[in-house]
Amino acid sequence: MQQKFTDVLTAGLWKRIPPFRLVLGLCPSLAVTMSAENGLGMGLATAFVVTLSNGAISSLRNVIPAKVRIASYIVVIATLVSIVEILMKAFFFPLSEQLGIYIPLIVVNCIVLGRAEAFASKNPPFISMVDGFSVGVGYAISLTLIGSLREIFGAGTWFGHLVFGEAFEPMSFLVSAPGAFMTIGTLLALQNLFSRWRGEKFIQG
Amino acid sequence: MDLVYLAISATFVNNILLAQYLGNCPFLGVSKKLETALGMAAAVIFVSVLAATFTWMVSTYVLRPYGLEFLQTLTFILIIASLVQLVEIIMKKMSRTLYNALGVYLPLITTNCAVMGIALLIAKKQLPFIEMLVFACTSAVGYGLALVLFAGHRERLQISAVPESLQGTSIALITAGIMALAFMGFKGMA
Amino acid sequence: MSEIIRMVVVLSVIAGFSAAALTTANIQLGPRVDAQIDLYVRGPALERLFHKPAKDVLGNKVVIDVDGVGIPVFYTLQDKVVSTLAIEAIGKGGFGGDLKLMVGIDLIKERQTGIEVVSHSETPGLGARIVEIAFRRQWQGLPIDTPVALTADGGAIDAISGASTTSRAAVNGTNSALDFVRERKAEILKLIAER
Amino acid sequence: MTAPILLLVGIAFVAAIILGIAARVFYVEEDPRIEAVVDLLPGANCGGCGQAGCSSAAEAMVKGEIPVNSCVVGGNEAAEAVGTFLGYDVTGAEPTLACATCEGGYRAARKYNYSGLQDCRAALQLYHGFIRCENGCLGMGSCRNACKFGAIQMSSATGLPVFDPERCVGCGSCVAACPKGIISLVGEQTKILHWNQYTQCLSPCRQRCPAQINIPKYLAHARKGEYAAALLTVKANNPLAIATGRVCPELCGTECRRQLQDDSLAINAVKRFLADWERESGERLKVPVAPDTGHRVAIVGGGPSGLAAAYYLARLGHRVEIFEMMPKLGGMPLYGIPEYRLSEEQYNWDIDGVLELGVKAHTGVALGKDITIRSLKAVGFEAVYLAIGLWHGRLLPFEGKELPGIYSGIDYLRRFHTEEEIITGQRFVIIGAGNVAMDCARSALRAGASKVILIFRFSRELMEANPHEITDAENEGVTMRCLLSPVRFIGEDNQLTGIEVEQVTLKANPGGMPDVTPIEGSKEIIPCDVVIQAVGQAADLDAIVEADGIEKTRFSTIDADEETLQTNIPGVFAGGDCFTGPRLLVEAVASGRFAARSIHYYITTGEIPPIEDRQREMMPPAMVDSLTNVKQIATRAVKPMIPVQERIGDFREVEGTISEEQCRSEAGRCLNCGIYCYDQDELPSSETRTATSCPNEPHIVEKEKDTVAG
Repeated sequence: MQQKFTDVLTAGLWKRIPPFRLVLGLCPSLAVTMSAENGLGMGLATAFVVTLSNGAISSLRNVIPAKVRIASYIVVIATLVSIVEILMKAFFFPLSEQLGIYIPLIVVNCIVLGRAEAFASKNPPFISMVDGFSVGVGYAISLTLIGSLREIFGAGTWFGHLVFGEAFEPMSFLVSAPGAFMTIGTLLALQNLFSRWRGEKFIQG
Repeated sequence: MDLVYLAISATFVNNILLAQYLGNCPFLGVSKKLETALGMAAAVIFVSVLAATFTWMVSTYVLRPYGLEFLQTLTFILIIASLVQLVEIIMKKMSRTLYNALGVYLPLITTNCAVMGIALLIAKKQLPFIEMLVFACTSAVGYGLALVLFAGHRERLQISAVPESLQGTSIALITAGIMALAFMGFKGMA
Repeated sequence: MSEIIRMVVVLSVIAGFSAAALTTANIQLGPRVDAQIDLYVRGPALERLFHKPAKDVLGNKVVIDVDGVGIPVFYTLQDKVVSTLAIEAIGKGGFGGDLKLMVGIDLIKERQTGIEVVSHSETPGLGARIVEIAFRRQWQGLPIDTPVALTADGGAIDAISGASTTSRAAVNGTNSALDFVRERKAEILKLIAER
Repeated sequence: MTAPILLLVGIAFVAAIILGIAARVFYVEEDPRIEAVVDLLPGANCGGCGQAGCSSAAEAMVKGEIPVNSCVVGGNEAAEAVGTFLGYDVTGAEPTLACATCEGGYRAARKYNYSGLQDCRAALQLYHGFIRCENGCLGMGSCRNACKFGAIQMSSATGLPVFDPERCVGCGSCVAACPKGIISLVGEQTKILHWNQYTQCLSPCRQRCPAQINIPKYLAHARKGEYAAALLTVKANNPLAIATGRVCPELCGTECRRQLQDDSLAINAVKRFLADWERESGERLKVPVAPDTGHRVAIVGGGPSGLAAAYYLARLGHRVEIFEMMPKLGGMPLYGIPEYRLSEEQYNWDIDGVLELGVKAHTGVALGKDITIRSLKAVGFEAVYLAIGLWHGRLLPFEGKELPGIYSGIDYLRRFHTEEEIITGQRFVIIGAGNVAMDCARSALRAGASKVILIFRFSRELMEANPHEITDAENEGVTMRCLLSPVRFIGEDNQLTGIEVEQVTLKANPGGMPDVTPIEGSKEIIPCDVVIQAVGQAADLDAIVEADGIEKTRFSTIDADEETLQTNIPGVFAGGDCFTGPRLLVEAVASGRFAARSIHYYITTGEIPPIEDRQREMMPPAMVDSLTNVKQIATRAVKPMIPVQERIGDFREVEGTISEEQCRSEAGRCLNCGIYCYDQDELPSSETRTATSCPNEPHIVEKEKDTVAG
């Protein structure tokens, strides 16, 4: 049990860290990572949803008939997402404006549904929540990383603070759409390189 | 004239995939072959219009008049999911050819953020009916366009000498970035 | 058949619970959300229009109902007389969608005090230049009884180069606000007086 | 509070009801395995796998179009679950592994130098690749790059892909990546069901062998001392290795490229060594058998064709029963081939090999008399294979034909293996010059005849028997008299005393046998007391035609479709001599496996798919006319033979088996040919002369581990 707990907890942080190991949830990774702050906010919102939805779905897993499995999961997830939406609006309004429709779109983020299906529907609530938490936090870390890179090099700031001083001419294409694709592409390549260097058998292609 | 602006804006300038980043998971998934990309594009257009119409109706005639906008996310996803599943079931039975060409992509669309995104954008912009139809259709066409163009690139990529670590999703994303760069050029049309 | 019934029941129950949870959340947090929207969305625009801190102005708000849509109107009082109004207006036909504007009107001088952009989704570098002061300054001091228009249409406003669509949307928004004030002035003042 | 709840409950309620009803009304029947796999997949429908959602991904996985680890959501857990499910599937699917057919590699001739993109698919765009051979591997490693499991390495020695069976999961991504289509997924079933195609790399010997044995491969194993693997390669196409190892006329050898400069390989001698190696070890090699499918097949005729069909059908998991009219299984090789060529004791090893797979045999049951096709079908056999052979020896309709002492060749030979009395005599005349005639002549000598004369109405060159049979017969004392035509049989007191013959001349007849013209006044009488006529065989089909309505040809053979062997009655197949007319043992074996293929498809799917690009004739590019850079090595694999003087009066096997050392050196002469290529001496032969093509065949790997290593 202890072993499994640690395994599950750490899995999301490296073994299946989205969106790199688990190439899922790319849309928000691309869309909202203009800055480290946005990335972190989005990541935490997703982490919140995935943790609670894993818990809820795991508790309900024996009640829900197979035919309406996905539909029920979607309803549960959508509810949680709506709550997050309201919470963000009430307490972090500027952030919620920045993230815009990507907050409600957490509903269709494959990570949430994916973890619900792959893990929560087969495991008891507590461990499912641990799994959701782990993957969610992993996702938040990734998004913050992507956001940081794009913000530092694309705008010369990090969480709004100047990094390079005034003289730095930021590569502003990084904060727009093309930069998003390229940053993640490059990070993915680095991760592949690392996996290859470590000699892992399964390489995500 | 406004409708033309709206159409151009939705298809090119604010391309739902390359500028709004919606629907990327299937974008990377089904763009490996031109054939699948075409099927997916057609399915997205079909479902987007259908889903947008239904969600628009619910949003305009139920949610907004009764002040239930906070239920928007929940109702939209529920409607889209059921609608897609229904269409799939019917299509599978009615026409196997149509199902193979189009229907197999339907489940993929349930969780496609592009479809949901279009519905949400329409609700946010509070477009009237005709504009809604044009917007939904042209956004989806923009998605299809990007998908098909990208599939062409990836077919070519398959036989290119790509460094080992960059192979697969990695190079695909970077290529998509370059395409997005090209689509940025459309912004000059504003 | 029993399978279908079970499906229906489970899905309905889950949906019911979800709706209940959401409604509760909405009732509890709704007012706070509204306050946040005023503070962050309209606040900056009001600050600039009224030259006062946002929290001083946000309280001075009345909502006028027009065809089922509530239009918020902010005001300042000078010696207990309503001096300036800020009306939220929708500038239809922007390139990336409608613009949300705040139109300032000095009731004493019967002049416009300027427009502020609350939110827009225009193209950066083109339509987005609508937020630049050089463009918006053109409104200051315009009369409130004649509609504004672009120079191309024989008016006084120079359009942003390369973004006449956006400019025209701003003009349209202004005109709708002016019409609104002209038609509803009595109603507005009455509501303010009631507070 | 109530309004939103009512709204959502309403939507959910309506949606669930519509979906529930629609799912029932519009229900579509599907492969149950697909649904099972869908359940194993996460069902997020994200599209990350490149398929259109989870159900089409499941369908593609079941069909083997995409690897089981395609699901990015499920990750390795889902991959393992699906893999386990599909791998050990109850409906009979079996794991398959990737395998390339090309033998070319570095030795393959090039059309031009290519220095473009290092990818096979790119290289193929330029004049269809730089390798001259259409079927040749380009060696750029697109398959290696496509493999997600690191199971493919490009061999630095040969330039060909090498598959690691431990890592290969049979996902098929390499198959999809290879633009030449030379990689395929091979499992035990596919090997049995496969027939040569023009798109394959086939050495000339492999093209010529009726049973399509992978000769270079078994020779490659043999020269490395991997006899188990070598023999299993033979058995993949021919279960009667002992019998063919002794009596096969080696058609393969006639195409061997070695004979362009020295002797063709003694391929059959190697095969005989391998077969005897197994028999002498006393322990039969295990062959993989598919799980029981429950399908029942009846085979009528326990000869080579029936045995081969039974063997392969049993290996495909079907329940097979053989019905044999003679008291023992074995057919013509048992009753028609004398002991000194193929002893019954030896042949039984082959027959037991078939029976040990669980095949049931009923002997002494004749079709048309004891059973009919209808009765077989009535007791639950889904398919019937008729391999009844040609048991009716033709007799010449001359004057005196009713005299005692005149027998057909089959009639004569059969008696050595039945309870019937053996025909004896002092002076024998044998009519005919086929293998049966030689067998009769040599048997007669052994059975005590003092004088055996063989008469033949054509010239010596036209004798049909295997050349070494003719020389052996002459060495043993058979008198050959060619250009003699029988006229009538002469008898006294109802006792044969001689045969009148006359000399003939031949006139060449383009496109057929020569015309025969008798020479006036050349008649003579050859005194004899037994005449054996080996002038042809036929099947006695009247009973079957009458009972079941099977159609026959004007040659009195069973009429069946060439491509499927199916007769006019669905589910009834015919093959072997009764379909083709008298042919070689190895051809009967081949038709047995071909019938097994048709029957397998017939009983499992209901239809028999045609073989695409089926190789029917020798492929012209394979017919090279000279060898370069090949050292001359004469064959040393001469079979030991017992001296002529010891043979007479003794039915011991005349030919012996070569030694292990001879076997390995003979196998070492193999040039490991492909369509164009062959091993040249300047190449590091120790490297290229290995069975590199596909070590990825499951049972071989297994065997090498536990048999060969020991």
